[in-house]
Amino acid sequence: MPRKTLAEFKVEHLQVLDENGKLDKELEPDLADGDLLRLYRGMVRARELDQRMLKLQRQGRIGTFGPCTGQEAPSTAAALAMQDDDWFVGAFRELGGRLFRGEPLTNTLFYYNGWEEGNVLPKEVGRRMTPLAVVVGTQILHAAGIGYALKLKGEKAAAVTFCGDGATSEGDFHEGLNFAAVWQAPVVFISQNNQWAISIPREKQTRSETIAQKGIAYGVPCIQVDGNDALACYVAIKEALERAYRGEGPTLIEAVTYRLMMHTTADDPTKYRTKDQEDVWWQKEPLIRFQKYLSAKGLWDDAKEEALREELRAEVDTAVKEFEATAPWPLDRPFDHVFAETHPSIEKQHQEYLAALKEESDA
Amino acid sequence: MPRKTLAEFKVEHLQVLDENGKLDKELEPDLADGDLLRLYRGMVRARELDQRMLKLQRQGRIGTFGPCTGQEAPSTAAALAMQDDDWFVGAFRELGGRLFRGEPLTNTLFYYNGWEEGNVLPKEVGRRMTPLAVVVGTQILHAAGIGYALKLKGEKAAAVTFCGDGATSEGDFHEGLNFAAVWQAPVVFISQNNQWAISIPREKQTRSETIAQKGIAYGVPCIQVDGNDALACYVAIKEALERAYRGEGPTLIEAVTYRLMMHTTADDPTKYRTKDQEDVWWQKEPLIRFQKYLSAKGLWDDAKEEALREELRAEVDTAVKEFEATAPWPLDRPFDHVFAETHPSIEKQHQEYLAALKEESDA
Amino acid sequence: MPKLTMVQAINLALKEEMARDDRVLVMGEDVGVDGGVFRVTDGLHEEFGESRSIDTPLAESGILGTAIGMAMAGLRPVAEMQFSGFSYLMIGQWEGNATRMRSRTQGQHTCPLVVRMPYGGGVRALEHHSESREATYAHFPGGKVVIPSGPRNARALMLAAIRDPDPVVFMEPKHSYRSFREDVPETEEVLPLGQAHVEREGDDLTVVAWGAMMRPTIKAVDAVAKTGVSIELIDLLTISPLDSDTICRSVQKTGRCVIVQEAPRSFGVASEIIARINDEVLLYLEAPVKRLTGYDVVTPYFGREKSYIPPAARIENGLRETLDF
Amino acid sequence: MPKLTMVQAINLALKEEMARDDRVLVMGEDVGVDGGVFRVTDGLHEEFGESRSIDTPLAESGILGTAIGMAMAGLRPVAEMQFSGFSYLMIGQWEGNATRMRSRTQGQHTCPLVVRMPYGGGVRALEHHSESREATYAHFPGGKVVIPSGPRNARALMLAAIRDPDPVVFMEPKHSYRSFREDVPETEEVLPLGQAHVEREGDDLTVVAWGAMMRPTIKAVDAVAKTGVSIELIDLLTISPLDSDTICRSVQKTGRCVIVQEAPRSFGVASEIIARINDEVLLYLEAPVKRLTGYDVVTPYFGREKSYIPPAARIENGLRETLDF
Ligand SMILES: Cc1ncc(C[n+]2csc(CCOP(=O)(O)OP(=O)(O)O)c2C)c(N)n1
Ligand SMILES: Cc1ncc(C[n+]2csc(CCOP(=O)(O)OP(=O)(O)O)c2C)c(N)n1
Ligand SMILES: [Mg+2]
Ligand SMILES: [Mg+2]
Repeated sequence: MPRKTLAEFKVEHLQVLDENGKLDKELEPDLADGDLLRLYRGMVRARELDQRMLKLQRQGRIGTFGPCTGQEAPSTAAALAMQDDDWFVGAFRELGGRLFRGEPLTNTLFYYNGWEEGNVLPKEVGRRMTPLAVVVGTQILHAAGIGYALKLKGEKAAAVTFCGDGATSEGDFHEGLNFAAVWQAPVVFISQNNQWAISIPREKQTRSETIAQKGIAYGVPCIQVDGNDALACYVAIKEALERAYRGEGPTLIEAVTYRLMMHTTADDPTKYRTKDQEDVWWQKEPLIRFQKYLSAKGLWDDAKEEALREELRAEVDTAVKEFEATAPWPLDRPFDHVFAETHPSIEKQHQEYLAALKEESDA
Repeated sequence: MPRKTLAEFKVEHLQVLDENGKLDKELEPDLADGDLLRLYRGMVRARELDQRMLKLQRQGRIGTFGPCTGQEAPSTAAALAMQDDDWFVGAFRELGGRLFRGEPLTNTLFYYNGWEEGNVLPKEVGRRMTPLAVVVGTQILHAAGIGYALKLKGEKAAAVTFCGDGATSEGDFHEGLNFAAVWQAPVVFISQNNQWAISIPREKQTRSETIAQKGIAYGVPCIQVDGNDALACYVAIKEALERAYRGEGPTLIEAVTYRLMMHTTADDPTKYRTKDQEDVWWQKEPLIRFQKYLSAKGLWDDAKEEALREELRAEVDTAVKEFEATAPWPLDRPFDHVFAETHPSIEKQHQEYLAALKEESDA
Repeated sequence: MPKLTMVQAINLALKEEMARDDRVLVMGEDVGVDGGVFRVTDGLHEEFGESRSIDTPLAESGILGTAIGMAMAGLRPVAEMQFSGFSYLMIGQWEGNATRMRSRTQGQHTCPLVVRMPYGGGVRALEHHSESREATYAHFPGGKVVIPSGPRNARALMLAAIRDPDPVVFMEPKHSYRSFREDVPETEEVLPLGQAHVEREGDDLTVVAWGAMMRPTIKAVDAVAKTGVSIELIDLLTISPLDSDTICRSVQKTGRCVIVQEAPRSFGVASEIIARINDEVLLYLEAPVKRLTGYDVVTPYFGREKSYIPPAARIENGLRETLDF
Repeated sequence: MPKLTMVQAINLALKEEMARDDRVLVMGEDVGVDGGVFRVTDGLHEEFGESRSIDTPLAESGILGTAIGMAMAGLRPVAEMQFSGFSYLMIGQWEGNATRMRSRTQGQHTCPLVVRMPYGGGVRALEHHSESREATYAHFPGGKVVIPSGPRNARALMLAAIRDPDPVVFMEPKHSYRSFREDVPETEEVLPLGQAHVEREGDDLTVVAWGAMMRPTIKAVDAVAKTGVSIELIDLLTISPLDSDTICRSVQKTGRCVIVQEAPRSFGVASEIIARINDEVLLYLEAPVKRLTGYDVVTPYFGREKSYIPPAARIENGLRETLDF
């Protein structure tokens, strides 16, 4: 009895639309023109808001924020592929998907201005969308739990959750995939591998050749996709969702992309990476190739592009105006939501706080 | 460009000596007769102490403890394969290996009698052996850190760490393998897959076909061995150690074995598993087949077996007597090792405690 | 009224609530088929099936993290930490998410869940199986911390905890799991969270205890009361948010107070109680408040554990000293 | 003497100690090439190489857990938690191993390591980046908790922390990272752990503060002192083990005390200080000890954070109230 092989595994890569806009016809998803246009519009909308936020931040009109430029494809494609009843469980670089699901532009502005207001969504939007997850990786477990609940209730719905490449190093990533796998819960795990976790490059984060293969540790089907290719993202996510709806459990998707900007506005990438690397990835960013694809299909031209950009910039303008015209909630709001009902000892502090504020403003 | 395969992996299984004592000559390690006899003796020694402890526990002479019967092979084989300068970083089912490394029998008795005395080892033994790790999985990270230190200092030594199958679900397992892999630290990770984590069977613990394949998630070489086959354990561990010494980083070894007794003496396995399953595994336990192997080699016979058992039982007797004749350290010992130097506020409590004890004993 | 142990009483509460509300489920290591290492979830598996009595993988952050997801999605999970000594592995999820989801989303998403955990010493268990760290959880805003002291209030508080719209750490004094029985009413009894209970009324001295410390404290109080002293004994029941009104009202009346705490002394719950007394009724104090507590040492192994937890004799001495001050 | 910010002063201490002792290394997320998100480890990578300024994967339990292994194997790791708000993920390793290894093995294995973590509010940061939870760490026996308040003591305490044979949580008030400079002596200066510092001597009132609260407190103290009041101001420096002697001696003299704490009020460090005063010098008190603290609410986002942290004006009012009591 020699060493015998017990099990074999492989990891596949999927690309539908390459960085030059060249399409693999066989793999092209069957999407209506309207959906393709919505997908593009969704990505551009996120880009426009993102870039405007960068300006606002530099002008001191909002606080520190983490741009999503270059990473529009995975979450926007997910939002397109998802049903209303699926849960969107994001990390913090899914602006495209959040907006696509109906989150108002103003929420992001409020949020990054340090207001809890930014987390309060219109009811229908917030119902199955979780707030930004700042503690890296923790949301992955929430998605597994949500998946369990959906399955228990017999709903034909799934949870779609996102995390970065860095997040895959956290224990919660491991526990989340393992729980979901054991439960065969309807969850789609999408790791946006943007090559960096602040200053830590992918090679220092983990020694595995791919992030995708981490699924093997849990018996979870896994695939790597070109994360700047919205069509590939869509195909893989749709497939994973169908599997989830059929009761066949979770999938891990690695979306290979790149963080084109700084980690957050407090970060200076020149400390740790080259302009050259950034330039290479600017060539591969997701919008240009999608625009080429739409043009080749006869769905797009320069005039349409210009009109879209203008329209979206105006929308962002309006949102910024609305944001800046909005009076924040009162200072004592944090006392309202410690618990569903307040407690005498907390209410006492509340009154003390209000009295102190008054005294200070009188002084 | 169709879906293209990025990477392929396989997981191998190794068995040298099957449950009937049949040997695969080609895979047989090149061990001196003396080493084979030491290995066998080490396993039997652990079995004898373990079984005696069960009796002591039932008689109320020690507290709750977790037997190791049936799992003697992996840790004893590891101890044989290791150098003195390698670190032994166990969980709590490595009695064989601990004793083989020189831990006195009395330590285990002290320990399970609720005395810190049980963790104080002869200097040479304790130098590179960590105490039992009760919080499941935490020791895995210590091994990765120790591995880093060995590498930094340029020592040709490794850390060998153990954990259960259940422990592989903890975040610390994941983080430990990932850190060691990124660092290419000299660490051998051995998961004793004994099929159960208290009442949770292996299938409910994780959906992966093997524990071994979890190494793929970190780019760590991995193998599954018959964990009741001391020769297979030895071969795989030796190979992993050599790899570690050569600077080629960590290895994950899954040793498939079985927890033949209860989880701890506080546990009742009839609640959750069948006698039939236990019986099947009693047929595969590690001592009998090794005895057959030694006999076939002309190294062993019934008389030798009897003599060995008698000798070891006498040794255990002596240890039990010594244990029961030992006066525990004074009650206030825990004040001595809070910090290297005490602090006035702690010393004050110390005096208060002594005064209270005195008052209570006077009353 | 049946006489139940605390294990049986908590089991009863879980059973009642799972029968009444199908959103409720239990989850954790060994809580299903095995019925829990202390048998607290015994029989739930048979009665409610494995999907509502979930044997999870061995991962504490995983247990709480998925429970949070379930709670957000409309379930009411009761998650077990096998021992409180392993609960530190889930503090990231507790502090980062369970206790914040309501305020983070201003009530749009909430985390109605219970984390049960046996805590405390006195059962001759291994390292990490004997700590008492309620203060750790009490300091995190947005989560409640509840500790019953006997079978009857354990059942009534568990019902309240499950129905509470906010996350609750429910710490079960394992020393009291089976050491005595109490009548537990057949009909539903629910105690409000956030309120202490006056176990004995009295005028000369206020004594505050909770959890497993209640039994030796009652013993000490009764012994001292026999000498003609009138003692008011308060059982905290909820550690956070803390019912300072009941304590301070009592101390205002008695002028003297002793607090009995199993945990290490410093930065514990007793300190907060003293601070509340200081805030509200300092001028009524006729003696320093006395803390009878564990010590600031690493919890000893069980061979040396006993006298580190305030025994009745030590409590009795403490009461007398404070009375004589 | 060069004028340094606290960031520079801690950086100096790390550099000095790494040069002096080649067992010392820094590790954590972004501490290497990037020099740390606050630049505290800037230049160490260039000077000592990547093997002693380790850019780790993103995993807090992993960072502390491996640091423990390194410490047991003879190194002296200084591990960074990027923000204290993420340190909860390593509490399992802290409580379960770092703080216990010495007592567990009776000194045979030890954990001489430092966990650095920026804490506290006031820098307009995102959620989870502004908490002050020193009490959480202070309640675990076997570990020390140190908080500097300025560049000079930060450098001297960091040297002491690295040389300490036991594990130390070193909490850095990020609000004070760059907000002011101090002279830091060129020659080595080491402050003992476990000792508070009397920043101002006085007879009428004792004020206790630590970390980022020292600056507004000094402002308030100076304002009130101008009116002819003699105030003793104590800077804790070490939170645990707590130097109650210095505090109690002072309160014995002054009879009045105000404590300023950034953290939520309940179960915080101020409560323990009040308890120590109660234990030792209650009878000297002429007024209740006043706690000026954060509130028992989830730390607000930065848009509403400012007035939740005691501002100088509020402290000044508190001092006057206590003096007028
Ligand atoms: C638990 C935790 N540790 C550290 C941080 C600080 N931090 C914020 S984002 C980040 C890097 C995240 O990297 P990755 O997961 O790849 O996501 P990306 O930022 O690249 O989208 C770090 C270290 C955090 N927020 N949470
Ligand atoms: C972190 C943690 N959680 C829970 C426990 C309680 N517990 C002790 S051993 C054990 C099962 C361990 O299973 P496995 O890792 O397979 O090791 P085995 O006992 O089978 O050797 C559990 C749940 C613990 N000690 N530590
Ligand atoms: Mg990234
Ligand atoms: Mg096992």
